Amino acid sequence: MKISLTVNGKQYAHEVEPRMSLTHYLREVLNLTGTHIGCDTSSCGACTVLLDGVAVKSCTILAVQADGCEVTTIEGLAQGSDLHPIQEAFREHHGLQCGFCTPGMVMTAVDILQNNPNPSEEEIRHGLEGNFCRCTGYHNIVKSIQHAAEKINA
Amino acid sequence: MGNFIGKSVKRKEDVRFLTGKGRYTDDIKLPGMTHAAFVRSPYAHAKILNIDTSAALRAEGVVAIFTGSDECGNYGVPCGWQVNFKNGETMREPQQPLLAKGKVRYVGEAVAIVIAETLEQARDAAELVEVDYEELPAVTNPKEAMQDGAPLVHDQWPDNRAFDWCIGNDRAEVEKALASAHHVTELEYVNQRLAPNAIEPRSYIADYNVAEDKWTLYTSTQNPHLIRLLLCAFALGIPEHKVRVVSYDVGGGFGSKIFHYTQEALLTWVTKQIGRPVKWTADRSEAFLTDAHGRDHVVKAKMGFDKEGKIVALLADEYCAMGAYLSTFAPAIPTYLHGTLFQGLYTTPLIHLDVTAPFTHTVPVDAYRGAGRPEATYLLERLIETGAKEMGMDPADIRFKNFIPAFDGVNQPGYQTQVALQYDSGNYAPVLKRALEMVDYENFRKEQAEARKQGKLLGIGISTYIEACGIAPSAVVGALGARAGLYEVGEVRVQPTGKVSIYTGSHAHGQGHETTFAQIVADKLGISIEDVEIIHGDSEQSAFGMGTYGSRSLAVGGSAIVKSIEKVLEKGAKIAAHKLEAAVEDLEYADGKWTVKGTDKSISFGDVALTAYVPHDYPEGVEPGLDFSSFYDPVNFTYPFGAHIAVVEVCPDTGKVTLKRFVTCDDVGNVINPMIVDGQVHGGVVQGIGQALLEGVVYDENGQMVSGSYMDYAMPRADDVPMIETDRTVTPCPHNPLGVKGAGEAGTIGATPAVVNAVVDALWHLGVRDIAMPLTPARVWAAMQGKS
Amino acid sequence: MKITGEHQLAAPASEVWKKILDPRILERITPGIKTLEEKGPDHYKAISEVKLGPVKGRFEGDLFIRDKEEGKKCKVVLDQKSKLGNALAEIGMELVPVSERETLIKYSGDARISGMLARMGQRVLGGVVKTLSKQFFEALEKEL
Amino acid sequence: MIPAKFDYVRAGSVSEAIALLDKYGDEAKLLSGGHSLIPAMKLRLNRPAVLIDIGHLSELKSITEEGDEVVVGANCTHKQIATSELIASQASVLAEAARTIGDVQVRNRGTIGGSLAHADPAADYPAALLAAEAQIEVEGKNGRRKIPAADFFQGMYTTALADDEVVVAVRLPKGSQGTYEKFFQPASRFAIVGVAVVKRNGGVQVGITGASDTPYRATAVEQAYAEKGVDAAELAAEGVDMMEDHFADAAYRAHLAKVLTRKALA
Repeated sequence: MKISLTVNGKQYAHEVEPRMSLTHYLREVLNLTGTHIGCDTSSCGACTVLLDGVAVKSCTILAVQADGCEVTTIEGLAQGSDLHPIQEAFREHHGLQCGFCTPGMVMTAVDILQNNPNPSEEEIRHGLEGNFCRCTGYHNIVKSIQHAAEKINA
Repeated sequence: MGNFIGKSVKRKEDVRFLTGKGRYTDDIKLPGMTHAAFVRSPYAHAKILNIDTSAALRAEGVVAIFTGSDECGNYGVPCGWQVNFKNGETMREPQQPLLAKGKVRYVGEAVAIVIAETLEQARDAAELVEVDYEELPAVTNPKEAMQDGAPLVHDQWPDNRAFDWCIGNDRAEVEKALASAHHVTELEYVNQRLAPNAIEPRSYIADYNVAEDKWTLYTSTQNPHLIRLLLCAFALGIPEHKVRVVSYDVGGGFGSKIFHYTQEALLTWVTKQIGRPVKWTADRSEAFLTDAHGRDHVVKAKMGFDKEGKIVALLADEYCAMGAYLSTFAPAIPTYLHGTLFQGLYTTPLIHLDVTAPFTHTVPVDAYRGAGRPEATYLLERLIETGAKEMGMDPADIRFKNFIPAFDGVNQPGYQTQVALQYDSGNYAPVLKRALEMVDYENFRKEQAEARKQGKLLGIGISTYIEACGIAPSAVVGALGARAGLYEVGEVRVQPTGKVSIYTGSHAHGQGHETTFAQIVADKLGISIEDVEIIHGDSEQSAFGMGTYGSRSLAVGGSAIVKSIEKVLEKGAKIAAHKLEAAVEDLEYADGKWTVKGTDKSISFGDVALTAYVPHDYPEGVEPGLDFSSFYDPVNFTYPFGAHIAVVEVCPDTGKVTLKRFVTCDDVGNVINPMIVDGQVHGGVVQGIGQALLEGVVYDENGQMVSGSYMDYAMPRADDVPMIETDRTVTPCPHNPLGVKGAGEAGTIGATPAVVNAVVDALWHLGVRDIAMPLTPARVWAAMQGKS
Repeated sequence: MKITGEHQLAAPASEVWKKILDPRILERITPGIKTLEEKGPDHYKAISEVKLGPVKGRFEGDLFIRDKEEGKKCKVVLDQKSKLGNALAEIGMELVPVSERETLIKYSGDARISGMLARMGQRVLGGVVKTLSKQFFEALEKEL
Repeated sequence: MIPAKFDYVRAGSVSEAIALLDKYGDEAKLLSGGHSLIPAMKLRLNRPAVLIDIGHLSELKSITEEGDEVVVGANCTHKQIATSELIASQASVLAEAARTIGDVQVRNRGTIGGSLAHADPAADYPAALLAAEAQIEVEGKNGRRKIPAADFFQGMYTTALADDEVVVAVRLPKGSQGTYEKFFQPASRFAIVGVAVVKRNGGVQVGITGASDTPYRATAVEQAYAEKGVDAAELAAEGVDMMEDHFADAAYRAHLAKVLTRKALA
């Protein structure tokens, strides 16, 4: 089936099998391998991207469902060599270790701050309920998002 | 010397991860690459009567299908550690076949591999493979596996016993001491089976190049060189110099990616058969079924005290599951990495542990973050805490009473334990004092009493721990049964421009080696951290290596690099002396240059490097080049320690535990990058909390895993945990050049008993003495009703 | 997994017995069963299609009626295989007359499932059995 | 994880979706947000031959007032419901439930229609709909009909929805203000037990999910409330068979039903 969509500002059109997930489309067809797969049950959040501006789990969306949509992945967040303030904050505050859950965490953080520019620690933790990290204990991820919020609001 | 050691330098590796440019194995695509899918056993134990691949072979895109009756069925992966029975007999070691032959022994064991052009086709075809089984009874609990009449995992061993083992003082002597002790605390519990759950599932690509007759294996492993050795010399018997093993970015390991898995060997065999690259990446469901699990001990333990609260004896009997086969490190976990920690931080004069390790109809059990040491700490800390409470003593006081007095390993000798190890250096009281101060222990009891009046259930739990890490001194682990030495390799290649490439045999999968190691090098050489590149994870780049586990990278791998840097500086000094027309003894090295003492005559590191590679004007008898490799084999383990304190609130209506605070004071020796060490502690603590409150692999009575997905296996999320409050003391390791001890596992080891102690503390006045992990609300509530 | 329960029907035991041992009726009232084909005395080839929310699968295998005591009790053994996993259920049924026109069916047994079905379905299996047995008895009532 | 092969059709309207359902019969499944269906298909627990996508139909995406009712389109996402001002002021019990579903990403994508048709016994909406005495509006070949929530949920994953019918909306009586108390299953984030309470005209209406194979109205609690007040919560599990799993046995679920009902009534 033919789909066309915008990913990180670029137009794409491809013939895909209906059963191909959006994650597989990004990874296998567009070679955007920053979006990861960590589970089978829409639980871990490693595959989080923005679909028409909101965070979704791309492993639970078929590529054909994204036809006509706008997708932003981790690769599309930085402006050239300037990291997005959330990426910058993760680096500054050691919000990542192995880096595998990181793209999903960052994309979820974008959604959290879009909806709530000044989240409390509790609101951030609640906002991350759909993302597993096994390395950081979440401590520095939460701190990173707190600092990103300050930076964005400054 | 320099400006980097001890600083929270931001990580060099982060930009690639933050921009989606990490290179994990599943991100790699090779031309002509095929995809593999497995046909897995739905039964925990069954005879394979017949496998019919005919329909699958006809399916679209199928390249090949192999089963246990093909040649690959003759190969298996080895175990890397030998434990002998108490009577001296060698442990029983079944071959762990690449594909099951004749019988399956756990749910998920692979019976066939299907190779196809696309992953979709491989999956579709795998469904068409028809396997006839005759289901047989299964046993998954290690204690039940040892009962008469239990189903046998391997027919040739009629009692399921892989080995038995003991350590410590004479059992009779320990029993006698217990019999005459003032008070004996006894606990029976299960240290439950855990699934490690690195968020990146395991992934492998094997690629055979016919023209060169060479293999490349891309693998999400923690130790590429070790995999190459096991793969070549033991699993397949192929020449090691013809095999390159590459492990770029790895998405977490926690032990589960140490081991040589059957899929690595099988794919390496398959690629040559089909003449094309082949990839397999586990689904999370497959990860639950096939990644080696951790823990799974059934324990009965006694601790005896005198009337002052001094421990007089410790005795434990444990059934420790091995699973259906022996994984790479498996036999070492409940023995040498467990029993040797029974001294803890205490002066216990008499200790005895008896271990029985049975096979069970489950995936193999092996090292998981802490590996044997969390289980030892859990046992000690639950016993001493319970003992204190039963005797009406303060749980903090009783620990102070029993601590081994301070020793630095230089002026005072290391502490000789009753269980084989000699601790390097330790000063235990300050970590607990500091943690108590941080949590304001004095006031907590008042707060707790006040809260109780208002119907709130607050609890505080202490845990102190010691671990043996920096695995490991070859001589020691050799004596303990390791089939290989465990040194590390560090190569320093100074480029002609003075830039430095470091090749390490250890491997980073979240620990930040590219930063920490660069800090050490930049610091010691007095150069910019940007001028240092750390290269790891490729068997053709680093000469050799033992990989990363057991909190060994910095203590062993870092020390190997330091050794090479010393050699670089020693040779560089000769070149500098020649150029400066001075004697080597008259030079001093600082800020990246050699200076003739008392003068302003100097030569920079970069100029010396260039001279070494363009040796026109060069000292006689000195070889060109500036490139050194060192093997560092430590004389002992390192022994980090610490104190963790959890504060919890238990909901009186539902039994739900809320973690209010978690405080740590760890001593990991010298610290190179405090930011990274804190990060390791945070992550470790939360995994430890996971075991206490949430995690556990559950099998049903037929050996089916009923917690095989994130819908049924609970792990900590951001809103399950508070900020972790950390502090440190520093007791340097006396025997490695960096004075470091290791921090990767500390958090996990300390956290679990602290949380359980806190919950029991909250409910002690209701008569609750113990609750089985994980402490689900249902279990806590049942305990509150007197039903535990 | 243990399966136990009871259900009271407004029919004499003899009638209930006749109905539940009639393969045509059994085929009709057992949730999921598509066809029951006689292979021998008290032995049928069963093809079933289970459709329950997220799960839909075709099962094939045998159904045996064992340990029959005319009008009183029997044991139904259902051995089914599918791509999702296999299921083996052995359920004893006992008919206890309550009055001349009422019968209590007591059933108890054990079900073993394997494969993906066991892993993903275990948490809901108890509820599934409940829902299916409800459907079975409702259908049986209609036959009486 | 990759689903088995299927064909994908985008329906241009509800009536087209119904025609397609009729055409493909048993082989077809409707796709809206896909957050219940796609995971099951990836695990190959389900393998429909055709997916009929209605997710983009804007006619099902609105939240409006019609007379005494708030009408929530089937394609409304959980997030839309959790943040709608109309629902907050007229049917807050639904927003309370929506807020607890899954996680941020799931709420951004999952829809109420999909969730209801799926009928997971531990889903959150059923409790709220029972307590609100809502109606589920469905459309099929023979036109539209409204099914009271109490009749809609028939068992585990089993509803009154016929094979050719589409859930088009949920109708809640205005004034369905209430609370939803949920005890999370820590892995799946579904409800071990969830209790919704709507207080109306001096009485209470209580819906309970997660506890049993079917969500239920705790009528015993409702009847006793006038006399006993919050103590009526003790009857929350009366006559109901509780589910069991490794997170909670039957006794604990029954206990939770009482505790949460008490909390929701207070």
